[in-house]
Amino acid sequence: MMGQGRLAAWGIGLAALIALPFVYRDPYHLHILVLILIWSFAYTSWSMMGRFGLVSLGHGGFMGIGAYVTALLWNHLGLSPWIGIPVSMIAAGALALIVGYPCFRFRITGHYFVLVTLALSGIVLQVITATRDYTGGSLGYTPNRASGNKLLALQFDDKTTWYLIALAIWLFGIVVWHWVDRSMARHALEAISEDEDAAAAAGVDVTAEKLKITLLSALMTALAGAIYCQYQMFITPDTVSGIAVSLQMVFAAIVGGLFVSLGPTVGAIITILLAESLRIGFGTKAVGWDNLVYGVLLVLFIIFLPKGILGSVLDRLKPQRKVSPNS
Amino acid sequence: MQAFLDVFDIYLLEAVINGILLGGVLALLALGLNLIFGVIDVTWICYAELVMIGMYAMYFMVQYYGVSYFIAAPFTVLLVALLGAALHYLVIAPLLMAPPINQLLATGGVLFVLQSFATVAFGIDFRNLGIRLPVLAFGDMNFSYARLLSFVAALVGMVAVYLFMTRTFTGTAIRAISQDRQIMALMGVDAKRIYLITSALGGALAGLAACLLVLQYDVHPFVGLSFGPITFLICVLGGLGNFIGGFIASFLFAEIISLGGLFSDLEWGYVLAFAFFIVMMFIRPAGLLARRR
Amino acid sequence: MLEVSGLVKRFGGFTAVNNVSFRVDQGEILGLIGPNGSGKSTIFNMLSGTLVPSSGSILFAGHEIAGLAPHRIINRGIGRTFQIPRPFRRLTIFENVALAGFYGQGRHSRVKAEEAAERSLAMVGLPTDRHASVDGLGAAGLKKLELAKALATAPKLLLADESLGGLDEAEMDQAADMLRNIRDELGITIIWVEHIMGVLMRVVDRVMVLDHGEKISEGLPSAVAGDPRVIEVYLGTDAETTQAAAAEARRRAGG
Amino acid sequence: MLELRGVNAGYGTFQALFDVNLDVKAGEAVGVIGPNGAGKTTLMRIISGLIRPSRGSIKMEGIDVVATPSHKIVSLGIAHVPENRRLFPRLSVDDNLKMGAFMKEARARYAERLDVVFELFPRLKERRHQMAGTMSGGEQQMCAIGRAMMSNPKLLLLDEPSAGLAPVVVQQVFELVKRIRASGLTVLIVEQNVQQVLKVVDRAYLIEAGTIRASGTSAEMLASDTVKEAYLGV
Amino acid sequence: QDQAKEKKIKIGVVFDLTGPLAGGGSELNYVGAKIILDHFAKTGVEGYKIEAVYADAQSKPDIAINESVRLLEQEKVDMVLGFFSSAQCVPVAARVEQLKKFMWITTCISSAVFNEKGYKYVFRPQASGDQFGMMTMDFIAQNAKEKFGKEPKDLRVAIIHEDGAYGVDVSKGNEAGAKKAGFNVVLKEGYSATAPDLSALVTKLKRAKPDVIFHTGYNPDITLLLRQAREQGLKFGALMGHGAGYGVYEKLKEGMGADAAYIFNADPISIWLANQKTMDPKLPPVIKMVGEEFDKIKPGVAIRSAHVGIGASNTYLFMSDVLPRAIKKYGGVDPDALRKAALDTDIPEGGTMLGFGVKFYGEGTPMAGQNERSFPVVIQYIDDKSSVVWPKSQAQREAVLPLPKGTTYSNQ
Ligand SMILES: Nc1ncnc2c1ncn2[C@@H]1O[C@H](COP(=O)(O)OP(=O)(O)OP(=O)(O)O)[C@@H](O)[C@H]1O
Ligand SMILES: Nc1ncnc2c1ncn2[C@@H]1O[C@H](COP(=O)(O)OP(=O)(O)OP(=O)(O)O)[C@@H](O)[C@H]1O
Ligand SMILES: [Mg+2]
Ligand SMILES: [Mg+2]
Repeated sequence: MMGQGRLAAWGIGLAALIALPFVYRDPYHLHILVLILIWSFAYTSWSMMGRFGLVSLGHGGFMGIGAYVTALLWNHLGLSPWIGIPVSMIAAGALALIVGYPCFRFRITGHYFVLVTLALSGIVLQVITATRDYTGGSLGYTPNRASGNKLLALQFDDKTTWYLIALAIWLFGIVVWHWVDRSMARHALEAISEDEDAAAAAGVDVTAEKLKITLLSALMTALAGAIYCQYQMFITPDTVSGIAVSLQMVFAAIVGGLFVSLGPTVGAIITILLAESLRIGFGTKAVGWDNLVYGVLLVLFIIFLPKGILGSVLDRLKPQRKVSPNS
Repeated sequence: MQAFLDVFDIYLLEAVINGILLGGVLALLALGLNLIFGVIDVTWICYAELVMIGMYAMYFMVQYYGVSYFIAAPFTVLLVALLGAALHYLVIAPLLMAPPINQLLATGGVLFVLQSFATVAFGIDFRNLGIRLPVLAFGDMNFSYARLLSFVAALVGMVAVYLFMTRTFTGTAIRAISQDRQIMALMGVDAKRIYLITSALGGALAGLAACLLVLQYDVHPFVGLSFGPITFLICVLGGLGNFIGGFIASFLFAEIISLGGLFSDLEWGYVLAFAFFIVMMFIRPAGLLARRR
Repeated sequence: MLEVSGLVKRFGGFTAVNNVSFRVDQGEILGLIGPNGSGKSTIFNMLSGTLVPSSGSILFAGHEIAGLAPHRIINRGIGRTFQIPRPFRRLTIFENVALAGFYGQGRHSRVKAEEAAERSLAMVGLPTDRHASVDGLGAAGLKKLELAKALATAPKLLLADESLGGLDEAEMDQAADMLRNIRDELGITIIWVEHIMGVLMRVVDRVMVLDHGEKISEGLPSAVAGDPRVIEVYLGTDAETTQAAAAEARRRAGG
Repeated sequence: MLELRGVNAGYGTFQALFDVNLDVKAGEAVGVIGPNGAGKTTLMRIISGLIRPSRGSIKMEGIDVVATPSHKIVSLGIAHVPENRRLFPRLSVDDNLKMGAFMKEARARYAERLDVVFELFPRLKERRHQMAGTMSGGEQQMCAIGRAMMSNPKLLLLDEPSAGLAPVVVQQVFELVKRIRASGLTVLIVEQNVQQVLKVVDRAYLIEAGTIRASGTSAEMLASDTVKEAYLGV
Repeated sequence: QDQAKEKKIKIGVVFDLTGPLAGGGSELNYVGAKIILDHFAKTGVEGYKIEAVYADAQSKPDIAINESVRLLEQEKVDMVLGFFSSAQCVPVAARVEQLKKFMWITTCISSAVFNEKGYKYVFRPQASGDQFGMMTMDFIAQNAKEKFGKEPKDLRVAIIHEDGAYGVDVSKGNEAGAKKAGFNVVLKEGYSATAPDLSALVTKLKRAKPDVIFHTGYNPDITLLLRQAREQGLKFGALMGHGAGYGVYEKLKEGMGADAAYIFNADPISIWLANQKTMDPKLPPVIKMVGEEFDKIKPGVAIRSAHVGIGASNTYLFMSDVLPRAIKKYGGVDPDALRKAALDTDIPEGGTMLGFGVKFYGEGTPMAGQNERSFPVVIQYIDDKSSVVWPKSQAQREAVLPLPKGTTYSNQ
């Protein structure tokens, strides 16, 4: 139940975001914005699970499946991404269920869950690499340029179009986040994250609830991967799958704030802008310094703002917020 | 029959033994991590990067300043031990109360820092110690001396750490601290000190691994990425904090990688190893040697 | 209403519950006592589905429930509390109970769940205020919360692993009265595990005693309190407890 | 031996103890009773240094406890058996006892102390290789007391040793307290089981809402109206 | 302000200065390109000021894309130049073409960049990857009988390669060449350049018993492979490298010591080895200048890397030939002027520091944008020197083939 004021703020913010590319046309900045939106969506998808203590390092795998399955279907079978994306999402979802079910059934939690999912993203990365005859191996893959209908191929040269697509996807992510947040499932998952036995004793089907959120999160992440692929028109195992990408998601989500809807978005904005401006700032004059500073800042963020940037800021603003998350 | 002989030839045996030797390398890496991650339950995602720094230390001392290998090694162990203690003091200590995920992330940040520090300080070149150890040959089979050395070091290290952990007061305190940190003071234990000792010890083991790895691999800022994840999986597969389990898990992993790579593309070896890990998690979630719950 | 036969639970080579059979009738309060580690909580865990029995059968309202998943058992009407309270600290008190109401009753209606939560909180005497945080509760409050959560699932049978140990006497009495009220007002059948004899004996209709996973005695409180075996393994020879228990039991039998 | 003067303590902004004065003489057994949340555990914690008082002084045989780092307080001869036992569940009984003898002075006498503890609790010797977490409640209580005894303390702090135990074990625990006491140790014990505890202690304090409401010998306390009305609810 | 802008060309230069590829040779290319650009910055070209904007692709394709886009759209450079890794070239070329901007590729060799793409604004004077692979096979084919004493069908060859666009491309050339020559291919396998252990691959090689190994890789996988090959006792008759890691002799020497001797490498000829007598007389002074500048930047290097020469020569070609023509003949430095000027290029053999001539395939051909006159050469490292051994026209000495008896890997 959002207050009138907040609803209005959202509306105005959204209108401004939609209007932006028509007013401000700097292509490079739009490019960065599109990347931020797509990654924000991916991070939000991760945080759907992550906020409930389900720390997955397997999301690189889901993202990789989303990107590669879509691109492979297009290149090898000529299947439009409009079909390819749902197929890739189903594939990622199926994988999530196959790994998730035994994990949850056998009570694999904490470190163990983190590492099982880490192995999962390792597997996806290695499979993509090993099937190099189809996927181009470790140095990347490019979807074929559409010769015919751009819309059918989901390929657009125009940044504004991409910006609007990315905005819509991102908004979709935020809406889903809020939908889960206000559902009873959120309470169940919070309970599960604290004490599985006690949650079960309250009647919660622990395995099913975890599977549901995992499935949702995996589907969304695969979508993010596919959209990223369509936008960049180039993917490598390292940029869309594997452990590094998974870690990147965890980073951004936590740096932004895991427990607030816009946290992952803030995380994406900060990490991408930081990386970008550090790289440009240091340029080729001080090679390597950008990542050094980036790393130090990350460490400092996590030590001094453990709830994430947005989370900590909101906490400062309204100290008693935690008591009434449901109002 | 012919097909059978084609597969079960001398080269298969060589691959098996090479697997064992690779296992020694992995076991050596897993040893220190198992102490940190398995016993005191602190996540050092950047563990392999500490090894990388150690390898650079070896490289510079031996290659650049002409220090003999055996004199450089103890210095490297000491240096990485200090690094481990510093890592604890600066990054982990403020986060001891935070959820483990925050430790993971902070040390993940350190991973970036160490990688780019190496890039900035040592450059992007691949460095190589250039020490060429002799090779052991049995007929058509040949084995690396350097790997044999790692194997022995891992074995000795494992036994030493095991004895230390079970026989000494400090070892017992290290095992206890993850179970109930608050009441350590009631035992007269300075928890901070135990953490520092353990971190230094973990660092020292990483340093030891570095001394032996540098004989086999080029050093470059990203060398840690090749080993980090596998090392974590090994610790869990063997059972967190179980040194013997970790030792055995290293060999299982190495054999799968080695044999899988022999029969197909190299990556399939890793795919198999990871899949094996996931399946084992379901069958023996508490580690290889644990009894089923 | 509940019929347990030949229940066994092994952990590795160790048998925690060994061939236990008993029945509980509608509207009864059954006391379950026994030394530490005798298998009381383990039986509760099997009844509530947290543990799967190694063998044996559990018939609840005529249906076999042994080995069902916890949430299914709860939906069929067996609620439980935990010996050591296990609240969800990230949820408010109200959300804790509403959650149990929603899922415990089969995820039908959120409105109904919230009503159930209000009723249960009122019943155990906790504030029905929606924003109160769990952190404000003391030991007794947490025990009440456990009870409220179990009640919100609308159980027909309540498993109360109460262990009043650590509560002061005033609070113990309160807790005992509460259990009594739950049975009397809501008609909920109860199995109650407790070590404090004085309080337990006052409330229960029947007592069952476990030792080393086996049933060693069962019957009316007065009879059990006099059973030499029970005195030996559980009540102890210290005159006071035994006598207090026996006296309490006698008084009730008489009154 | 132990002397608390004007001690205030709390958790964050919440104050749990107000101006507490308390004395324990050598060789004495002293009880602390009071309703839930009165601050009994807090009192034990500040004596053993798990938390620090915001104001006031604590002296153990004349030495300032407040100024001593918390891990050094054991060396002053104070051993604390915390509420809920707090054993190391995945360490063996042996290792738990070993932890009790961690500090330097005790290490030297480890074998000797182990004999003392095993003599006091033969059950622990039988179970020395069992993981502490898998033992029964009573056994765990023995282990917790044994662990505290390993440091060769002068003053033993016991926080609700009988909680959650079967009646027969409760009796054993109080027997134990008597025996420990008889062996010359000073004991400060917190208990809900008022009737029982007053039988084994010389003196007792009644604490309520963070302040000492009454004190006196066991007999006085049993007879005291304050105790009855404020606490026993009679 | 417009005035000032008109008289300037801004060139975005993208190489890897960090990450694995930097050490693999990308940074050396950067050095070569920078020497030339700095040189022209002093004089200007046809009244145009030269301004170079450098970017670090960090050995990551997505960063290469991002940086190229940034340079073009944000820094408003007129064109981009450089690119070491084929994995970066392929997507960046697609991007730049889409933006209708001009791209001059100095280094990467994958034929996948152009193959059937029909690009208009992307040009590459460098030889393509399959040419490398064909060249080494051709070299062995011509020498098999004489040096190995074997009929081609009896010669056992193994083709191994890192699995990126570069390695795959070269291996395709290898494969085609082997087929043409009629060799017995006993093993063909790719592997990831970041694999931590290659002993299984070495075992497979031992089992396959090849006479010649054709290898394409970066560092450190080359060092790792050869070290494990030594430790496991792999023997063969010759090792043919194909650029990248094999082009950096310093690293080979550091990793393998004396075992680095007699390794072959296919690469554009090192400008310091090229036959200066047949070369356009304008060029030797430039080579000298590059060499001197390089020695200032990296003093004390035994063999000046071929990579520096590649970066320098291909950049020089653009600055001295294409750019002036674009300005003079087509009136500016906009993409279309540059494109027309590039298409007009017609330099005979000996007209570049790398020895080859330049003429780009035109629109409508499958490899449009690729230089049709470029070719690599085969060199061999002997006595810490590299000498051209193939093709015959450029050869400076007779190849040592097979490996002499007594060397570590020799199967004699
Ligand atoms: N998961 C488990 N694994 C191994 N042993 C277990 C497990 N759970 C319980 N046990 C053992 O089973 C026995 C019975 O335990 P249970 O908790 O049922 O006792 P209890 O009667 O409830 O005791 P208490 O009165 O102290 O609560 C104990 O010896 C205990 O150690
Ligand atoms: N860690 C803590 N943080 C905040 N408040 C606390 C903490 N521990 C105890 N309190 C509060 O301090 C007060 C005193 O607690 P304490 O545990 O000392 O009581 P107690 O007398 O031991 O009670 P009990 O009989 O239940 O053990 C209580 O109101 C309690 O809620
Ligand atoms: Mg119990
Ligand atoms: Mg207390």
